[in-house]
Amino acid sequence: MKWTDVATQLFGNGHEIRADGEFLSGSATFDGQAIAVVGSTNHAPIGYALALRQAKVVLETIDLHPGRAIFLLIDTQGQQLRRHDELLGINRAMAHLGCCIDLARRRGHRVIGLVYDQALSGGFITSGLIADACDALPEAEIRVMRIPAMARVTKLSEDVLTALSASNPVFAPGVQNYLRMGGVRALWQADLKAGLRDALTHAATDDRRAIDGRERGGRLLAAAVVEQVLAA
Amino acid sequence: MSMAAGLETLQYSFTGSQAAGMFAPVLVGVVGSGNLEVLLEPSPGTACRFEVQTSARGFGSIWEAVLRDFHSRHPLAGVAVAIHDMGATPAVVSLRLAQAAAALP
Amino acid sequence: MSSTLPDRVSYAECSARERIARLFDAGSFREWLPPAMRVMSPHLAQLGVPAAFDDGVAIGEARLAERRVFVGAQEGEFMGGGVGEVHGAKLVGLFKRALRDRPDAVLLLAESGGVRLHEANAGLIAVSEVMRALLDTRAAGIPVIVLIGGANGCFGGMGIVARCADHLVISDIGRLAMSGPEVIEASHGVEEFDSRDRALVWRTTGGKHRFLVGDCDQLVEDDVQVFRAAAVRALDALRPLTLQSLQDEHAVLTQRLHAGEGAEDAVDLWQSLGIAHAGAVPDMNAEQVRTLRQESLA
Amino acid sequence: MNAPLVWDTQRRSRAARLERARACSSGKQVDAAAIGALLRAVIEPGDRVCLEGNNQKQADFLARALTALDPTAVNGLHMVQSVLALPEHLDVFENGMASKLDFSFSGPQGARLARLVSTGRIDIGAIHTYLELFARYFVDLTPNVALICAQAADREGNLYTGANTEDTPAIVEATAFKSGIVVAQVNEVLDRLPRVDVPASWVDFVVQSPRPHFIEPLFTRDPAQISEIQVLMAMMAIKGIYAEYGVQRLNHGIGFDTAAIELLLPTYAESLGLKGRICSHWALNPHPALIPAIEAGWVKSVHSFGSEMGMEDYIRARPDVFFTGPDGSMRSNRAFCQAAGHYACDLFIGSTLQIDLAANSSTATLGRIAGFGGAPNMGADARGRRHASETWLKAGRQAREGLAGARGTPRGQKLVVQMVETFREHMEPAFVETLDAWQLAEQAKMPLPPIMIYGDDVTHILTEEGIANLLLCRSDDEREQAVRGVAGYTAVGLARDRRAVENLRDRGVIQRAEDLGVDPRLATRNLLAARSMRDLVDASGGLYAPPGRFRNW
Repeated sequence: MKWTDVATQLFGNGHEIRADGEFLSGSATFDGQAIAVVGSTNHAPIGYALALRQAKVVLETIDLHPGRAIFLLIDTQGQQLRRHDELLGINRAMAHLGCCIDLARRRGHRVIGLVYDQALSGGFITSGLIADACDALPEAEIRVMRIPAMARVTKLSEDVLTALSASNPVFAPGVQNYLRMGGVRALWQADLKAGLRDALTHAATDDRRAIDGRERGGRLLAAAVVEQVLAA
Repeated sequence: MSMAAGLETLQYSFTGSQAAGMFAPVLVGVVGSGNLEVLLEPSPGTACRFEVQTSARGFGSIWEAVLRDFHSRHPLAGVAVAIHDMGATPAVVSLRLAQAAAALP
Repeated sequence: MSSTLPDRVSYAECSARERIARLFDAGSFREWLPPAMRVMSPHLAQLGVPAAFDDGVAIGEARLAERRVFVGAQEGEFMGGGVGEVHGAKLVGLFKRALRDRPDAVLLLAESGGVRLHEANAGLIAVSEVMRALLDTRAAGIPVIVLIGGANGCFGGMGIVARCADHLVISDIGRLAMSGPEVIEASHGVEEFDSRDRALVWRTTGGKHRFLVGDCDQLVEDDVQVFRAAAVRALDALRPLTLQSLQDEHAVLTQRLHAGEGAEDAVDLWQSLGIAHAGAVPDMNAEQVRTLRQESLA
Repeated sequence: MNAPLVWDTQRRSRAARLERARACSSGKQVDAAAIGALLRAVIEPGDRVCLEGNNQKQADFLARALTALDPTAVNGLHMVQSVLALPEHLDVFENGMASKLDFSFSGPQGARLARLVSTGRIDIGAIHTYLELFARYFVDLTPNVALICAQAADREGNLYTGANTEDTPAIVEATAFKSGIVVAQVNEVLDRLPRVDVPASWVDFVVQSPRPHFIEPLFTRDPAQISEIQVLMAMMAIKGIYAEYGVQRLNHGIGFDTAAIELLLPTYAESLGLKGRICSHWALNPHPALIPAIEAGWVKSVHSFGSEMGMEDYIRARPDVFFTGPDGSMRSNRAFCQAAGHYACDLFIGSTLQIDLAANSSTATLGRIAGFGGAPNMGADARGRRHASETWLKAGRQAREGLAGARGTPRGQKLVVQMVETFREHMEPAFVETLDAWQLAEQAKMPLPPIMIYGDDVTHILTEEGIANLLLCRSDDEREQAVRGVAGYTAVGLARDRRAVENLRDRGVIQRAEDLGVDPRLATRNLLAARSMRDLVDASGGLYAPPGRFRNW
């Protein structure tokens, strides 16, 4: 789905979300409350600069609008794979974005991420994946790598991996698998407003993903291992 | 699992004369390319039991010879030896086993 | 043995367990979920890869200069230190336990390529869980210290995790970055990043660069005892995350973005950040670079 | 009546070529853009051409220029060069310009060479050792045209080869004094050379190449990659062979095994009190791994085949050890160093890919024609040698004890040691019943299997399982069991006669680590005098400047 359609369905035509190239930011009103919006579009690679731009919106929201909810619109092909970004310290810029979102949550802002198109590894690890909730549209795509790339890394045939991924969500792309593993809290069905409302109301402020993963049967060990460490 | 792509599991057991008694588990080595990890644990009885998981299939006879030679040098009894191997050569396997045996009390 | 034998023990060459044994007070390490418990990855065997008894990370508590600390040490030789489901959960458990038990600090001996691609989805989620658990620990006033000096560096999600900590110690042969040079080369060609040009790789991601630009707090020699001393110095290095501190961080990173415009190479960036003798840095040792940073900041 | 005898056809041919070349050069200096025309002018169909291909430096600009000529005009060439390193070295065959090849070593081009031979595109005269090929330059393979490379030239055409002289003097001497044409590519043209390595009167044309010539740091081994097993083997080499025979003059093949030995000299060997008693004089490229031993005062002299990138300043600062010119930079020379290694060294130690039951060894594997390089000259008893040394005499005594007649006549013998792990990477066994070389000979229709070092020249085989001293074997059976006895868990090793092997062990023919008093558990990397490239730089006092690809700081 296009971000403009998502925005219109959620906020009507009166929203003030603007695209500047691949960067999205602005504000809108949802259920009578102002909500800050930040994100990306066109499968943007998240580089040093784009991470900083996102962080700036979060910091300004904390500073100027205490308590205002923050909505992350996610569409990314992953982190920017450029030497210059590495030179500048893309990992530090990403960490900074993550720390800003984390601070917002601690200061009482609800932070909800929505993967509305696609999301890859480094592109949303310090945005959607560090929010109160990372939700997704059913038709979105989430992955670390595609099956052919994984076949190269593991030196196993694509057929074997495809078969394996049917029984084990660890191996294969897809929002359903992320949902089963707890990485995605919920999928928003046709009524997007209901989805956002549900997220703002019900998303936990602590990290429940390992527990969700166990309850949904997609990631059986994570929660158990954490419990074992606490009990050791 | 039936789809196991490469792993092979091998088991050997030799009767030993040096009772190891109780000891804290010993771990040496790392599962890395051309390397292996070896875990020694106490085990009831007079046997020294070896269980090898290896990514290199088809070297069972070499494993048996290497482990047999190790056990003839260190005729341990009451020890379970668990090995995770990523294509280590016999030289490296023998070295890790010697290091593990040396770490026993 | 002869007096010419170097008595330095290389941090890079040590395994994760050797690092723990040598870095902390002798015999003080108590491990949680030790190898004999066999808390291992259930996913690897299906891919023909042997599991490791500890899934590539040792966690537990220890004493450092008689202070009580929690420790996580990643084994870079096992799957490049990649974070899988169990590996990640052990680290999450470490931080959650720190939150509960309040040690004096948590030390993360990081060596990792990031997400373990063999269990990619679970690894990605796990890394983000580690981040949140780490930040919870910091928010509770318990310092998190990251040490980087393994041959595999600290990359991917773990490169971000490291920058979420209070204090970073890195050696000159340590590396801290996001994407590995091979990945960038595969994606954008050898002209973008020649991964075989190690000098270039280290200028771009190596410890001296990270220290000079301020991404790491201490630059040390590749020596376990020097790492230990650095870790002791860092024990009370609290750096609370506040709106002010993040605004300051934002200003630093924004300034760097502008300083980096047109910078082809690390030397250009150092120059534009006001570091003297930038061209000589690649040949400098850690001590010389420490002096240089001090002089440049003065 | 016979036509009157003509005695100067070669000189006339040379004059005709030079005359043709006048159109594209004024004097010796040739513009880079005119190089094609020049080569077209001086090369005739059917010529023997030496396109300088060395172990390290390559006349790459001239190689590209040669391959760009028109094969319908320039063809039937007979290439005579020691090393095939660049793709262009085989392109000239693929595009039909050349048809016959005499060479020594094909390293990276080995697989492609095998393909071209199998499709009939290349007729191989012979695969030589270096000295052998150089010798034939002066007998029946004298080049008509030599395309060489040097660091710099002056306006007259004098050449400065820099530290990497390698084959250049041998090639030029043979060509220039038999009416051939010498064309040199240089990195720079200077008013005044640091020193003259090749006089201008031996050089016909000089072209400044647009880029410096390609050069490979072939002899740099990162100590970080040396394994504990290699440390163990190095300990056994030092204690079981170097100390045992008091080896003072030696050559090391390249590899991590020998690098480990070099790095144990200032530590382990020093602890055994061996300083001054072993390893004083070397025929060796300037291995960075030798720096710690040099700095610790172990090394009196090193003569080199070529240089090594990054070692220039270090060598310059250690003229007592290395051969340097009055300008201070190194002078190397492959031909002389090969002769030195063959005649003046008491020991060669090197690695191989395969060893058979007779101790024949070969690096040839199926589908690759790799050649030999220098190992066969280094790793062969010098039958012409007459001067004695304790090491040489002791080996000779061991080999001849109890023999009568010609075979028992007193003489020395060179120590030739093959040092291999029983398994290489991916569990490839180093010991085999039959060398791939035999099958390869059949495939490529060679008159002989490409054996690198003949079993009857090998005196010791060293593996992680121990040392087999073949000098002490008195029958083929004994020899076979000695080989099997150190072949470990390979099929060859597992098929040993255990009793025979134990007998050999009692006689000291086979020595295990424990027999030598070497504790495998002490074989750790901590014994290495340098464990990283950085350590080597530090050991050199900052004089060694490793190439970028070896720097991790």
